[in-house]
Amino acid sequence: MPRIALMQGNEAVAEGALAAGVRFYAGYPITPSSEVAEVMARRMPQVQGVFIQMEDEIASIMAIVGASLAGKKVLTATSGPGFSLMQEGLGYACMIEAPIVILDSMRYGPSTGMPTKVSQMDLMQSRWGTHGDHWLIVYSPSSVQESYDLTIRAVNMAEKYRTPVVILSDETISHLREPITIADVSPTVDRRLPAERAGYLPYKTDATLVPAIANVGTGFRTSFTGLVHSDTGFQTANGHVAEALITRLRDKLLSKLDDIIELEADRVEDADITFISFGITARGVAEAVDVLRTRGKKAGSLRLVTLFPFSDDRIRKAAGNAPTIVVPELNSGQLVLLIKRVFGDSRRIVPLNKVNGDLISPADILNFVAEEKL
Amino acid sequence: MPRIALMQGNEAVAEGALAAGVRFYAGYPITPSSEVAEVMARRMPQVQGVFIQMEDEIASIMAIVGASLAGKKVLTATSGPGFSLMQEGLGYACMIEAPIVILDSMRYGPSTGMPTKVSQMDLMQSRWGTHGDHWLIVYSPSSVQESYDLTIRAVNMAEKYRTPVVILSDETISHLREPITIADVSPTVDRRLPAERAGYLPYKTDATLVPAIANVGTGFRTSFTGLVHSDTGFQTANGHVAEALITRLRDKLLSKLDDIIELEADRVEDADITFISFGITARGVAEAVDVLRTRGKKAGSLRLVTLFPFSDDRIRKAAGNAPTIVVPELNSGQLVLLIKRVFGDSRRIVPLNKVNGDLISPADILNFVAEEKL
Amino acid sequence: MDNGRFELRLTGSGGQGLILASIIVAEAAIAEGKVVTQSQVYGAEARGGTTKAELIISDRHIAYPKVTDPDLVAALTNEGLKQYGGGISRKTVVVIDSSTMALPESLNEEACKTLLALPIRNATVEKLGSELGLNVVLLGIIQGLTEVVSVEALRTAVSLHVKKQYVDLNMRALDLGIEMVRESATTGIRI
Amino acid sequence: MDNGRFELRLTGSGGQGLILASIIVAEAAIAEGKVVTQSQVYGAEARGGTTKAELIISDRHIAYPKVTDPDLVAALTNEGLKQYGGGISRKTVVVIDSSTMALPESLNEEACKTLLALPIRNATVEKLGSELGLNVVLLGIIQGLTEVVSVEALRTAVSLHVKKQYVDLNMRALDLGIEMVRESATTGIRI
Amino acid sequence: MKMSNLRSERLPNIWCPGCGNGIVLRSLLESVEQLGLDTDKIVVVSGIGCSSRAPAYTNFDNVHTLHGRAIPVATGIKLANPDLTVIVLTGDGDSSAIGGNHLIHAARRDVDITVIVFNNFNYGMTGGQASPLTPVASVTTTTPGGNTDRPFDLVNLTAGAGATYVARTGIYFTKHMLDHLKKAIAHRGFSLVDVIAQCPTYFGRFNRKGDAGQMIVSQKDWLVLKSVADKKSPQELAGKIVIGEFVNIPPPGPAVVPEGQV
Amino acid sequence: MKMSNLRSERLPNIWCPGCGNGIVLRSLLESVEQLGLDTDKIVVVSGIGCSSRAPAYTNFDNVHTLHGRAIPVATGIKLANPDLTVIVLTGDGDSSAIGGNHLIHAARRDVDITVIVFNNFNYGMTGGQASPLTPVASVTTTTPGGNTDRPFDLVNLTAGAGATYVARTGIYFTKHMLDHLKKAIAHRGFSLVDVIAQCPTYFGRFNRKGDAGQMIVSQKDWLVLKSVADKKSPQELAGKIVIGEFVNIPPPGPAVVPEGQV
Amino acid sequence: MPDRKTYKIAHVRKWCKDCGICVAVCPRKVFEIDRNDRQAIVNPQDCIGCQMCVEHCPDFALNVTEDKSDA
Amino acid sequence: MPDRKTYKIAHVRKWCKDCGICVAVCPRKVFEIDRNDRQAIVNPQDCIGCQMCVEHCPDFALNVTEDKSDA
Ligand SMILES: Cc1ncc(C[n+]2csc(CCOP(=O)(O)OP(=O)(O)O)c2C)c(N)n1
Ligand SMILES: Cc1ncc(C[n+]2csc(CCOP(=O)(O)OP(=O)(O)O)c2C)c(N)n1
Ligand code: SF4
Ligand code: SF4
Ligand code: SF4
Ligand code: SF4
Ligand code: SF4
Ligand code: SF4
Ligand SMILES: [Mg+2]
Ligand SMILES: [Mg+2]
Repeated sequence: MPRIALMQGNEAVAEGALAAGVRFYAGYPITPSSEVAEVMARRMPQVQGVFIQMEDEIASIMAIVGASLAGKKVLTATSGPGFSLMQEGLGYACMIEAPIVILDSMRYGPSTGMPTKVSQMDLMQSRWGTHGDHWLIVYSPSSVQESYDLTIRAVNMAEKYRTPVVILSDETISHLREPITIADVSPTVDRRLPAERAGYLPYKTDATLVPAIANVGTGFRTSFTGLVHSDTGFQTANGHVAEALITRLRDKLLSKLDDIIELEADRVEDADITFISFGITARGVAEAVDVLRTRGKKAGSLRLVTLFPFSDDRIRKAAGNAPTIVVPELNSGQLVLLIKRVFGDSRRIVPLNKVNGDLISPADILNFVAEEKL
Repeated sequence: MPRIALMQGNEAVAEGALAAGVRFYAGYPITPSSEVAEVMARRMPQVQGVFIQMEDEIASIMAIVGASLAGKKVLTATSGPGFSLMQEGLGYACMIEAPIVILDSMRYGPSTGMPTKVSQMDLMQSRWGTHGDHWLIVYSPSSVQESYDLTIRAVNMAEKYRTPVVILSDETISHLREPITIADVSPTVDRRLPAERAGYLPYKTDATLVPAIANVGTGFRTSFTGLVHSDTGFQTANGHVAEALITRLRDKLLSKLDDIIELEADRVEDADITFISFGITARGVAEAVDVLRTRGKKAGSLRLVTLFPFSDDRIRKAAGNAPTIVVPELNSGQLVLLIKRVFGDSRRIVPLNKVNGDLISPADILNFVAEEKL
Repeated sequence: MDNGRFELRLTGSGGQGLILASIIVAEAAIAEGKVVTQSQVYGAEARGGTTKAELIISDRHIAYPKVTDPDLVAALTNEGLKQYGGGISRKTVVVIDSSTMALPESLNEEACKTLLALPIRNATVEKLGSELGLNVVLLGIIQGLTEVVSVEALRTAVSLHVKKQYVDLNMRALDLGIEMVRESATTGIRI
Repeated sequence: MDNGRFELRLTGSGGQGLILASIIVAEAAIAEGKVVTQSQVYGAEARGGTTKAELIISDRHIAYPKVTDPDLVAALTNEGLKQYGGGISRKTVVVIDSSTMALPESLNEEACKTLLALPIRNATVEKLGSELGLNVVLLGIIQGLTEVVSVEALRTAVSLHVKKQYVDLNMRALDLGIEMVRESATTGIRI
Repeated sequence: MKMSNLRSERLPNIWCPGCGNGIVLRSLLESVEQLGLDTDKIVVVSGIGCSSRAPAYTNFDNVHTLHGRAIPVATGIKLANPDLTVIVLTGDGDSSAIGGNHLIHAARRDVDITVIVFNNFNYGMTGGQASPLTPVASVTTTTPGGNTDRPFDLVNLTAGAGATYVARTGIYFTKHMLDHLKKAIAHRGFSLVDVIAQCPTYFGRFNRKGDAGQMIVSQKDWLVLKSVADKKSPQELAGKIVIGEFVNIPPPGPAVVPEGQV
Repeated sequence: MKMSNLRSERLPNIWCPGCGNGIVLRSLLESVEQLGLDTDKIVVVSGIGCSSRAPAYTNFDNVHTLHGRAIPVATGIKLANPDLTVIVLTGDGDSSAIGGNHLIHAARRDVDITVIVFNNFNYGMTGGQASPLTPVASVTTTTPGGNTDRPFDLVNLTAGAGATYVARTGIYFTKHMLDHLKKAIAHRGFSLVDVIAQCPTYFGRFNRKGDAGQMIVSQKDWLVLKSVADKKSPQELAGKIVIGEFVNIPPPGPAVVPEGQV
Repeated sequence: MPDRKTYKIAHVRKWCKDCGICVAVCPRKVFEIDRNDRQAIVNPQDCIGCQMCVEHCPDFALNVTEDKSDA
Repeated sequence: MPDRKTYKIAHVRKWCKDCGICVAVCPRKVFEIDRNDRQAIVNPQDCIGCQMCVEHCPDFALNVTEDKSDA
């Protein structure tokens, strides 16, 4: 029977991960994500899992990559400064196709900024932080329940597509307590493993474009490298192989957008003004839309649950036809850059930014709409 | 009297830096940037400067930040993997407003990729690699001469605006040898220093929005922190101060676009097809435009010498009115994302990507134009 | 509880157990089938200083999770009230601890629904022997004032958070709070 | 030199000094007021293996800096020619070292302007006592074949790159190369 | 202690009641004063942590850097201007966890900076997690069942890396602390002092070490002077930590900053 | 040596003629064979560098990671599956420069992995720059006037960090190398072997060490067995490097993987 | 005890955090944490000027100087 | 010397890089680098089967086994 529990966002991420089968956690404390480590330190021994506090965030991401190659489902959690340090390892995980999940709980930046204040300033970094062409999945929870659910989904997607998945949360959700419903069992996905040793080519793929790579220690003798590699797993500097690899890494995700992308539209059909937002900001939007509607203003909301891959097409379709689109976010304007690209000149795109460490409240939105005469 | 010398791109960066007054270099070797360090190891002692090989790229960027605070003009050089590791330090330099210059010579990525092959895959990373809202200047040379000249400019801009400046070069330019003209003296800019100790507030700014911070060891007793800080330099969690700081860090660059942005337009006025490109790719474009013109096709080129700040307006204006815009780049499509935003639906924007480790040659462009019937 | 929604803010200094108090009310409310969101402010990374804990209790989904229009604000320090007194309106019941707090200049009966000064700390020390239980006394006061959760639910929630040997003490603390409200109603020690 | 532009490619194995050779030609060309771009291929990060050095010499600005339409390709190893023989056309003079290379199957007189097989290594060892100077002999051959730079400019450029005691040897190497071309012209040992 | 070296306008400091950091800070200010250093030429550099807030209370140039990165910044400053006295104030986590590599490399290079570790056996700032110096069996928020990782011995670590001056002291022993801070700062070359401080809020509370006063006075019991320890058996020293000077190699010549590269 | 453990289809290897890496690789394969390990349960992990290409020539699971990051990956693998024998093959730069922090922390935690350092005193892969193990006065591309930074002594460094097995050997002494690799791999807990290899292409050439054959044979002159060295004075040992076993602390109990956290 | 020195104990109230360290280190029980959890100077006359409290106060809240006022 | 053992030296030409290490380590001068800079086995009959060359060949190019063919 599903049970209801009051949890903090960070706890929900940890419990969601455990429910999804995560049995290895490596991390380094940092506000506002540290509670994930603290919960894992307590919980892992109870489920015969491994908790290890590493010497830094670089070691943390590399340790989960190692554990992932050894067959574990894995998680690490951090915030901006640690996420910056993890970027090289993140690209490595993309390249060798190691299923890993990273929580980045956003705080105010840049640099150490304001460690206990909320922001949504790592949005673009979550897509472009590491060097080189790469693709990954980024989810954005906006509640504690979703922190739990999306973590399960993140783990499953990481396994299914052998890709890093980032959960881009924030200080508010990390520390918010809400009652959540926990199912007895959660749907889990396990990575596909190769059937037999004969003819085993770790990076050879079928139509799914996702390789069935053996876990280390199971007799398949796989070779992993962050260098460009052929189906054999061995390095090559062959341009054709490189192009094929990089293209497959893209297409294995971009060809599965139906499965990966979740957008939540609310009353956009007849809207005159639609808000496009993500994460905690969508909560203020939801309330503001209610109020606007009661005031007779046709408002709607599109919430990006999946931030990346970012599909211009899907967002265009899901957003409805409101002539005015407002993009509220807790940064100086990042999502709005993408939204502008999506809609070209066809709509009026209005950024609404707050960078003082507080949330965008329903009142902020209502005032903005009034002031800007939207 | 100006002299002419045959130099590699990397050597030109090192010599340009020396000409600009750089007297401190800290770095960690990595292909294809290592020659910068090697030249500096030889040259620095000759000019009473400091060369130090650090234990990694994190230490390298932090060491140049330290030396910069002590009053030196500074440089480090790296490539993708090292640039990823420098991201946290880069954000710190943005926040404390330390003038530093970083060369990122792009190789094929992600991860270790193909170390000796060219790419332009770190474009978006150069803007968004570190966490938190931040702004910086990114220049892109397309020749050895420009490697020299832009390095001087980068150093000057870093000093003038107290900001990190990234020189986004690539493997080809780094290793290309071309004759360059070297002036006897180059125009140099020195950071503004505070006049007197009385009433000294390190982060208080005038209309320039650039603070006149004292170098350490000069009796002003400055306090630096990557936390949000007030004019005093001391940390605060005050939301108003945070907002003012982050906004000033933006505006100190965005209000000086005339000084910072350089775009090179070639025959765009009457063009039917305009190529927008940067760095080494612009060289192939230049030749292709010549050929197209000789064939009677009205082609033009816009080369982004300054990549960031990225001004939609300026690019829109500089690009002319060609109905078709082709964006060739050595990645899976990064600049084209920005160009799409700039032009909305008003033009046909066509990406031309090459991701096999080779350059986009004039023939590639001509073939593309033919095949796509542009 | 306007249209099925109740917004509570507790403020004071770190270590007074206000966050825990808000969690206990949250759990009691959940046990009664309510929806809640609980949050708090973190100061600079170092400890001490002023804190605030917030709780919204509602019959239905709560979109924006932070208190904007509090039904009850309870402050245990002047600094807390100063920093986190925002949003107090004619609908707000304000409780202050008269044992440690001066009468707030900025606040008066006009600015809120009720302004109640109770000697919370003194009463706690006097009746329970020490400051331990201060936050549970406050819980009693909240219950007494608002009945946003039932006493039974609150008792259960409290007992889930304390060691066996302290259950009794805490039940007495709860009762003390409820009693203080009752008394204040009869004696009318409103400001 | 078509319309004031000359494209040169040298290929062989690491350590033969081909990159240096291309740089020397570049410097000689610059001294004569030309514009150049010189580049090379790097193999995997480890050493050895096949290399290529490229040089474009032009009267005016060079846009695209890599060789696409070579005027001269000189190969010192079969592997080099195989990997980097691309772009050879009817305008290309191809030189191979007949002392170490087999006659390339893919290439014939038809496919290029001239196909010249010279015993470069053998001649070097024989006349100069060792392989040292092989790349300078090649420089002489290039000069002799194309006169893209003057002998004097080349001599100066070479001497800037060698220690005093080796200047003589290198001048002899240069002469040897030039001589080999002259001889081949008279003896006609074209393939 | 000269109050002018303290930014008293910024007091009270942000540390918890009874936190040991202020005691180390005081000792630092005292040592700088006693050494007669030119206060215009002192730069105090720190990373991130409670302890790393200390420099901002000094009236010297001070640089609060990133977590673990004080040492490379200090290295940059020192090499850029060898006239300066460069002092790093850092935590046990800052210096030995995320900053461990910079620590050993600075020791190896023998760059002339002084590193003062405010060692409270845990990560105070982030809420009391284990650090690489947390003793075995100690309870922290990330070792709820007691720490099972072995800690570093900072003295052995930095000595093994080539440090030319290494000492350990404790905040109870203010005279001892002052003496060793002075010697470290005066040392030409890399110097480190491991100062046993205290975090009553987390480490003390989780491990039932009593209140701040009890914690500090208890140092008398579990810190042993090296001169005394040298005469004791390992069994007698079990559970104790030895304080004193462990490495003190005078610089070979006049040059103390790595010069060849300079 | 069993050829089946070598991926002979990938030969010739990418290393330069005379590079010492192949000799260490052979010794590793030999030691694994002599120890009778289950080759399905061996994972070889490396960072980036010439030496870090070695794992790809073994017919075991192998993971070529990032520069300096082999050890945390190996740690993750070992903790995730303690049945595996996890061996890190790394360069002097990979392990002691960018990877230095992971090295000391693995030693501290005593995680049961074996680290084999292919020590050629420079960064081979990037063209012969100095590493933290480059001897003083040696010429490299970043120390054109001779190195002035002091090198680490890997034995002291890892012993200081708490390693329970540390040895040093040289590629000339193939028997000695094999013995110590075997002991290291068999050791329960963290073990490290510093193998003096050679890079004739850069370090040898820049420092006029002769050709590959001369370089290898010369190890007879400048490597000294610990048993012999113990009887010599520091002066007699000047310019020499001592090889042998330096630390060998048997594990305390049955548990070798840090367990409390596990 | 005519020649016994006496000492002035200065306490900066606004910097003091009532941590009790001075209470613990003072050999003469000069300080106390009172029933309001506040540091109090209860036996100033017993002070022997040893500076233990000054050197151990983490908040720079104490200063002990010889009292020369009667001299 | 009727009972002196003889050895077969197998050399994998395509793996050998002619580095000369075998030449340097062989106690019996079995190998040589010839005038074409190539490794050559010149005195196979002198081999004593010490394995020095095998263990020091970085390229796995040598194998020395006892020659039992006459036995
Ligand atoms: C890159 C990065 N990772 C993590 C953190 C979070 N963090 C801040 S301080 C700290 C530990 C501080 O411990 P220590 O150095 O011992 O200082 P203390 O607070 O105990 O004085 C951590 C993990 C950070 N700020 N940056
Ligand atoms: C983050 C990062 N920085 C730098 C490099 C470049 N790099 C590759 S290998 C190497 C040094 C290798 O030296 P060592 O570990 O001694 O190995 P060797 O090649 O000598 O065997 C460097 C600096 C890199 N790949 N990644
Ligand atoms: S948390 Fe610990 S270390 Fe930090 S200020 Fe408080 S007592 Fe000091
Ligand atoms: S460069 Fe040095 S280490 Fe690398 S393969 Fe060549 S000889 Fe070996
Ligand atoms: S030690 Fe200082 S801060 Fe603590 S109680 Fe005494 S005077 Fe106050
Ligand atoms: S100086 Fe000594 S005796 Fe006097 S109050 Fe302070 S600690 Fe007590
Ligand atoms: S040692 Fe091996 S690779 Fe070197 S020459 Fe001899 S057989 Fe060839
Ligand atoms: S086995 Fe010994 S004697 Fe025989 S060839 Fe090899 S090294 Fe020489
Ligand atoms: Mg600490
Ligand atoms: Mg090396």
